[in-house]
Amino acid sequence: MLTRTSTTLSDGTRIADLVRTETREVELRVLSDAEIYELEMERVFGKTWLLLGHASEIPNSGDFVMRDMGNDSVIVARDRAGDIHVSLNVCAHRGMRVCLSDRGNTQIHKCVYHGWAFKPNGDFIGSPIAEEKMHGELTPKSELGLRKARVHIYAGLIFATWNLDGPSFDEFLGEMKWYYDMIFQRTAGGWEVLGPPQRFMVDANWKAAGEQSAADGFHTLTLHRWLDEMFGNGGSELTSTMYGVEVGSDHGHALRCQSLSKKFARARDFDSGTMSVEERWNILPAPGCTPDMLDEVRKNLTPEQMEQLMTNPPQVGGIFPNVLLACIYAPQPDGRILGSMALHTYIPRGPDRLEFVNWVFAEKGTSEEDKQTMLRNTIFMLGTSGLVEQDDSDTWPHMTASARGTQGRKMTMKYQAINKLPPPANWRGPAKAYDGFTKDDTQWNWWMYWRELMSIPA
Amino acid sequence: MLTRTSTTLSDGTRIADLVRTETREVELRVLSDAEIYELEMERVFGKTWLLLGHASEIPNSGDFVMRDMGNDSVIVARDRAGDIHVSLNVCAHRGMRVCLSDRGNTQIHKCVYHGWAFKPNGDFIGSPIAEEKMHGELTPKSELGLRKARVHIYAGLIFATWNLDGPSFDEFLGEMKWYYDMIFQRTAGGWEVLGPPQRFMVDANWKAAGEQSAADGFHTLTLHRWLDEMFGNGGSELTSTMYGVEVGSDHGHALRCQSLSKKFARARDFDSGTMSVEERWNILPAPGCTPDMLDEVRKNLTPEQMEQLMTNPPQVGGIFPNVLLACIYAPQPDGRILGSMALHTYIPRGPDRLEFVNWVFAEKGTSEEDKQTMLRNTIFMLGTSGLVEQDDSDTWPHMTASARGTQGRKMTMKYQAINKLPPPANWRGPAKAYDGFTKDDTQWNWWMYWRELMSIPA
Amino acid sequence: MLTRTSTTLSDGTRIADLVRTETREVELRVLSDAEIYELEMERVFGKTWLLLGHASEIPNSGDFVMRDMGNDSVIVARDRAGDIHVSLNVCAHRGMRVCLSDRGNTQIHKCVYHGWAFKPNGDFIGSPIAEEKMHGELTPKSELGLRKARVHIYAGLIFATWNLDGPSFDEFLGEMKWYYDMIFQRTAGGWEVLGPPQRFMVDANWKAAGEQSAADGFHTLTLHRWLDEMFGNGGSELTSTMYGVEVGSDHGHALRCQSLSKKFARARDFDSGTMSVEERWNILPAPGCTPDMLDEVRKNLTPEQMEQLMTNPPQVGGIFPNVLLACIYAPQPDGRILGSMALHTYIPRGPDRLEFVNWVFAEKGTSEEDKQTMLRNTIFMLGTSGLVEQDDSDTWPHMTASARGTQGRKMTMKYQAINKLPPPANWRGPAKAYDGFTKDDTQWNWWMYWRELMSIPA
Amino acid sequence: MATAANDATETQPAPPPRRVPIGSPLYNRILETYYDEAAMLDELRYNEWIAWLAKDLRYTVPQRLTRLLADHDQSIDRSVMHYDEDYGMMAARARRLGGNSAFAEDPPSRTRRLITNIRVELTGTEGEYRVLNYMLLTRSRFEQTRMAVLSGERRDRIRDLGDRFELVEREVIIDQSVLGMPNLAIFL
Amino acid sequence: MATAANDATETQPAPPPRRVPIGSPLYNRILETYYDEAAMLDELRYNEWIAWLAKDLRYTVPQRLTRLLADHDQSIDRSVMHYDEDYGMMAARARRLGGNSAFAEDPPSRTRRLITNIRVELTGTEGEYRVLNYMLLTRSRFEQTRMAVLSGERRDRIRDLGDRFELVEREVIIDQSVLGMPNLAIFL
Amino acid sequence: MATAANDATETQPAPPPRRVPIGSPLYNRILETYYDEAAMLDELRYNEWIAWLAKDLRYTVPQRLTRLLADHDQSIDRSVMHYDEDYGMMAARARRLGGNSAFAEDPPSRTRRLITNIRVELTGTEGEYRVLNYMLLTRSRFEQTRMAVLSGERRDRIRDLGDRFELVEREVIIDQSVLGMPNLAIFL
Ligand code: FES
Ligand code: FES
Ligand code: FES
Ligand SMILES: [Fe+3]
Ligand SMILES: [Fe+3]
Ligand SMILES: [Fe+3]
Repeated sequence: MLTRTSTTLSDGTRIADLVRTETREVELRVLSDAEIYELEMERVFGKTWLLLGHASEIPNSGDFVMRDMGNDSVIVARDRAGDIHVSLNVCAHRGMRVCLSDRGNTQIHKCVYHGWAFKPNGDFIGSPIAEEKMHGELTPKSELGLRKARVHIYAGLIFATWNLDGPSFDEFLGEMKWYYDMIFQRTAGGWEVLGPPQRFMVDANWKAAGEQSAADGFHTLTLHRWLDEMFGNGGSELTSTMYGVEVGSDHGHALRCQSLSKKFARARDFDSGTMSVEERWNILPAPGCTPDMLDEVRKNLTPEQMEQLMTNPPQVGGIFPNVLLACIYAPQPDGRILGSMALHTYIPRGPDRLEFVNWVFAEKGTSEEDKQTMLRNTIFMLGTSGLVEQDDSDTWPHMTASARGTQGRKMTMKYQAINKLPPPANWRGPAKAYDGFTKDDTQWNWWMYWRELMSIPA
Repeated sequence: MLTRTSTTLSDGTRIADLVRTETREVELRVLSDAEIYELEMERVFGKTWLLLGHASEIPNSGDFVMRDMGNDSVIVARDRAGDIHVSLNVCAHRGMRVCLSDRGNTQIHKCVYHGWAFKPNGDFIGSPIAEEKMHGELTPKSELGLRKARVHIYAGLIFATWNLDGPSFDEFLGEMKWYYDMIFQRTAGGWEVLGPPQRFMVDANWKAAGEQSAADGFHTLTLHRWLDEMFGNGGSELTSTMYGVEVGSDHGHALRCQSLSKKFARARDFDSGTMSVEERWNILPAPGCTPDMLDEVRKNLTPEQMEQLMTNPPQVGGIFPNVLLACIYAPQPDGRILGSMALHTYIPRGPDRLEFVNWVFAEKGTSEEDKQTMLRNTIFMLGTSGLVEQDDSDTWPHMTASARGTQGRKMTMKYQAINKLPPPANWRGPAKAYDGFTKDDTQWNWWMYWRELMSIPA
Repeated sequence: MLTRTSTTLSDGTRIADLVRTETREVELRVLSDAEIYELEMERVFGKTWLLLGHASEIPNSGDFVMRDMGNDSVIVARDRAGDIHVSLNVCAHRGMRVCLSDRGNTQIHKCVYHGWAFKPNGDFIGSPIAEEKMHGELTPKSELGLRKARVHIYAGLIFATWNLDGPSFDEFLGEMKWYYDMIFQRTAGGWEVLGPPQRFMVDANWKAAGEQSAADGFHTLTLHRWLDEMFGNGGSELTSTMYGVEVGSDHGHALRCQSLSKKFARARDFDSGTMSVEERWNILPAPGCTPDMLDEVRKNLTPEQMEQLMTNPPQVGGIFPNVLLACIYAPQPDGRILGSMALHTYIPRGPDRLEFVNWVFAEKGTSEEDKQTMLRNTIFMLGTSGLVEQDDSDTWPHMTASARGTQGRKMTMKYQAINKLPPPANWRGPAKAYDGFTKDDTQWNWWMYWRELMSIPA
Repeated sequence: MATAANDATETQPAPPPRRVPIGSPLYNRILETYYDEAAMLDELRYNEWIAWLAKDLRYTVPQRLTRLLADHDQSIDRSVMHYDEDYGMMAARARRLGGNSAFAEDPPSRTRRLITNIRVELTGTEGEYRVLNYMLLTRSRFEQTRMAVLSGERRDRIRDLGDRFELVEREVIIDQSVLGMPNLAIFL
Repeated sequence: MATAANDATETQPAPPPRRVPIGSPLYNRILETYYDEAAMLDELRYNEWIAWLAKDLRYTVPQRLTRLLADHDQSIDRSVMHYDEDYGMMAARARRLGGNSAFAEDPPSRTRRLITNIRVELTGTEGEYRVLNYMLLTRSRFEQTRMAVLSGERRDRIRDLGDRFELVEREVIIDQSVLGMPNLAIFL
Repeated sequence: MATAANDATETQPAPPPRRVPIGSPLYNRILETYYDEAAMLDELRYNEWIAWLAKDLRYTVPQRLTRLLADHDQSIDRSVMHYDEDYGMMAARARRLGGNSAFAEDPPSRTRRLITNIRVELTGTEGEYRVLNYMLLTRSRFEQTRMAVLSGERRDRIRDLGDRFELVEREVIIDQSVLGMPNLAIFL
């Protein structure tokens, strides 16, 4: 076991050396090593902002869901004032799990062991037989509540962190917020969750999924080549989706932007520079939006974002460390293009297990019928039975198994496909933008941030 | 891995600091930490007296049962002289488990691997093809036996320890023996086991159960509140059972004594000070006893113990580190009160698993019919399907899971409900006696002794 | 975790002290300790030659089988030139398992994740969309292949090692090769595998099986005494098989040679010194051979080996660290004696798990019908359902469980039955030969070599 | 220790009991009853389940001991059992489970009782049948991803009430000597 | 969040549906159909399996939530499900699995679907039957020595086509709130 | 290496065999036989079990290999099998198990063989039937709290002797490529 200030592993390896900056390699042992895993729980999951769900899951006072921050269970609850709180689901008395159900509604979270009671915000209410003061007098009541995490609601998404004095959520997103806003904040209503997330267990290290979420576009060509066999016409389709612009940041966030003109016949001329935003919007509004929403969207986005949205909108990517997001355009028989969105988190459950959590979203105000269509489209492709992602979840365990081998763990993961093109022409957005064929840069940025966090003594 | 003399964990934490004496808190990590668990196997289970069963389980020469001392299997066997021996169930030759069945009768424990044979007392008999001396000549035959534990039979209960030169069993019980004698030694015949113990596995650290056995009276009010809902009349009953006298010692042993006058209508006046022992005994003899046994009991107990038994007898509690005992009064339609007793041990099976072993006892000489009644009453409440204890065994795993969390393990268990009442008036017994509403003192003593043992290099 | 140069365990124990040379004892903890296990993966399985299969399993160009070297998966494949190669089954790109099926035929091993492709010899072919150079330019293509092990084919048996500069395979076998040649190299055709090996999982440390393979003859008398009860006449038969000559070497290899004259009535006079090799061969040819093959065998063996083969041929034994071999003579109704051979490897799957791999062989050229007879005879006795070995595989887990106990792990395995007879008279072979009743010497040699390897910093 | 409760269950020298043939109307009715019973328990319909218990019920779950083959008749132990109940006790248990504070099963486990290998025999008593059946119980609590699995044989006696049956006797022979669950708060 | 999709499945105050008796010719034909179906899936005969799906099929696998007993009716959630398919989607899935690059199942899992506790009821529609059945699915991939085990109830509606049946509706109530497999690339 | 022993078991272009309908008297008798067989093995009544084996028995347990879908017909390997026995060998095995020193099963495992999905077909031979059935085997030894679970299909041929059947052929297709038990000292 390492001390909290270690910068080397107990076999003498410098943690920073696990990521070899000169050759852009990462030692495979990071996918299996128990010591590294424990450090990650402190230095990554104990420090960064973590996605826990969406405000629409707990719309009413007293509503709660039970979620996980790293390997800790937390209660995500809404209080009478409408504020959302995140509390460690560990009774301040003797450590019993206070909340035992996946979701529900209560103003009093009462521990079944000895009856200590807590508010939705985690505050201690009291213990049974008040006159006996079974909570004693050594610790003031104000300190007997559940441990509270720092919360930030971003576009309805509930993020929390144990890092009370660390960077703000906006600092955390950094320049990338410009792009995320385009997805999450474009409408006044925002997204709403369509139901409790799918959950399933994968025998793999969380980083096998995590590093992929940092915009690994290349694997689609091989691992998901059925897409081409089933929907394409001989291989050219998938290859064309390899092109686009990847954006990433020093914080490991990443997104892939894809050209609408290449993806949709009707948007063929969007890049010509001759069409107004209005013209384009009427032909192809943002997914989940209807033509009449243009003004609303314009209110929420800058002209540059608007232009970006109508040419190269971000489609898929991740938020460091363990979030994947995927926007889905679903063309309908009536010519409309419905849009849904899926968010995943990969919850670490040990060095070689992760829990895959999959939320599906629709823009608020979407008709019930359209919601159902989008939902079915989405789970057809993503999550438990999703035709795309069932291949991914069978892959990560093999990588993890390789990393358990004594020789295998000495091998490396390589990120040597480097984008050498000039930045995309007339690019409107901030952060690092990589043009052309999908390369390894954004994934490499992901590892570099992991390295940075892991090298900082807690 | 720590050396045998470590007083700090490998992350630098002083073991003694895990138990915070100033605020009466225990770090939750003690319920999940693998290093602490390994130390416990040496410093707690390798050092203290451990309960293995009862002499009535192996009444005849050659009878044996296979049991566990910490994480080691042992053979508990009776030899021709009638003495009971405890031997490590590990063949001196190559480490094969010698005894493979839960119980049986044999004068020769023969290892199935290469045929080395041992006596019920563990002594080496020989190996096949004697003339070939397959056991060699480097080690004398006298040293080729199974490793022997030190044994003490207390009121038929079989205790053993690996600490050959440590405290005697009586020193181990210390002042608390005065109370235990009242339960275990009051009759000439003593208790007898009604059958092999129930055994089942709980995914929890053994201390989650262990600390509770040190007389956690308070949890009954909440976790077992069904008792009130089903048998009580609105909550007052259970609360009243919270009152009594808890006795405990520096060695972590603990018992809860309950007033007969409060528990039984017919004993309403027992505390009045006006009734003789005889009068009271005739109204309500000790559980398992009949009125005619008064003289016998008087022979075994001092007048002070006798008085205690007729006013505030000990009813439930534990013996450090992993024994729980519960006395059960079962009023019968014919007015008699049958008494049975259950003893549990919580066998450590890893940092997050314990095996629950549950023996049921009746006073020797009880009629077969009464035994059956008592037995059914007992397993209705305790053990595998026991309505009370099924709630406990579903609780401990949650505490253990909390302690696995990276944030959770930093939380503490609190024992801050401190008894401030003066010692009970006219208390006859030794040790520390705490009057009134159940508090945390005896459990805290349990942890302090755990701390003491864990801080001593092996 | 230990550094690669440690010569002590982290609790301060000198690794060399685990094997106590003065008293010929081995600490039982070696069967359960996770730290020792990890060291073994480097210092034993990372250093010695390991058996992976037989050339007859992959007769054609492109044929491959997936096998294990220690805890690493490898691809064993034949290239167009007919050469056999062993490559680490870990993709050079991101560590995915490249080969996913137990066997097959392909000239291109293509990773399903991103499509990197490799030749049967492990060389890198390329990655999809060649013009994008997705494998980058930081590492030359010549270094992007799968990691290659050093291969040696001995009598068709495929051995490999990660120790590229270590001893040659012949040095590894050393003097013992003289005996192995008698089994493996006596005919021109050699042995051929009868099918894919049986595989099953045993909850035991690999060394529980490994040390037994170093010619533990003694256990048969007790653990396999059913042989006597079913086939013998009162115990004398099995005891007689305890006599023979055990040969062993400093490298832990071991074989038991058994006298033909004692085993077969028809060979009663083979030791008389009066019969020529021809005479004896016609009465009892080597197992798997027919009388007409004498000249062929004579061509492959020296006269001394020939003489040995006709008097005391090696029958059962092991190759360090994890191979067991057993020759089976199966007398037929028509008077012929069919001979088959089984080889096992015990693959380490964690400190307390091993995978038992069992190949069955016949001499090439054996008729299909005879092969089937031999095969059925063999699996009747050995492997998954083998009447002999099912007892062994139920024994090793108990030893491993003993070694997990805190007291149990302090016990020792003893090898104190020392052969004191003079070397066998007129012995023709090299290495150490121990005459008479089976003793512990060869097993002790096995441990001494384990000790030697484990004491060398990697 | 009381050992009289042990007995040899595997070898009965008694004349073979007469079988209720598979496919007979009686057998088929019993099969329906057993499938319905499993659904009651798996769906927490405790009131319905209690209604199928006879007032003179005996419900037991003996312990299993690991014994040498020579002592195999001692491998089922009927002294201290996991369950040893009459009708009233079972009803009380069910009442508790349906209440507000049976925390051992609140939240409830997700269970499934797969019933197979059902064999029916006549008993000495008119209208009462012995029903031997295998049960595979699966149980999942909270976020557990490895389901607890318990197999066993239920040796029942049921009584034909004309329009339905009732359970008079159940003995469940479970296949573990150390039960792999933290409790038997559920019924077998 | 859409909560209308939750419902109370355990307590139906409706009049009890009429049962198709065990042992009746209809029941027996259905039993054969179910055993044959299991074999099709376990032997990867996807084309045959697709042939038994009705063109108006609805195939769903709801989520299970851990809820307090008081909210037990919310323990089955039919909003975001694990599967929610029509005939075309299932056919596309099967086509993919039979192709060359469905890596989630290539090499294929070794599976076994043990079908028990089959109960059949009439529906309001002539020739359509409700078939409740328990399934124990075992799944082993690669060198796994601990098989993945999943139990559940399939609540089906089938249609009698005279010479065979077709599956019109299937809802699979699985017994885990966190599925213990890396995917449901196989059909339940 | 001998590869001729591999074959394609999943796809048989032959005309479909005629089925013995579920619910027919013959099917029901067979069902009884299979339930009784399971009980014999689970209760260690080896003599009775041997009595149901035909003198011309062939009893095999092939290996399973993990192969790509394209090579799925090679996933059952009948060269080196886990069991490949005739009557005499099975009888010898049973004799050993019933003796005093078959330590692999002394103390005996607690086992349960749940038999489901039984389908019966006519064979070309009068009075002989093909019986396909699924088996879930559970096995618990010593204090193990996680039961070993093995599923598979038994592909049998049985012969009607009038008052009883005998087992002429059994091939057990197990669902693991690396068997998760330390031996197959028990019969499937
Ligand atoms: S642990 Fe929560 S009240 Fe005691
Ligand atoms: S291990 Fe017990 S006799 Fe050899
Ligand atoms: S991991 Fe093999 S190609 Fe990427
Ligand atoms: Fe993907
Ligand atoms: Fe309690
Ligand atoms: Fe052996």
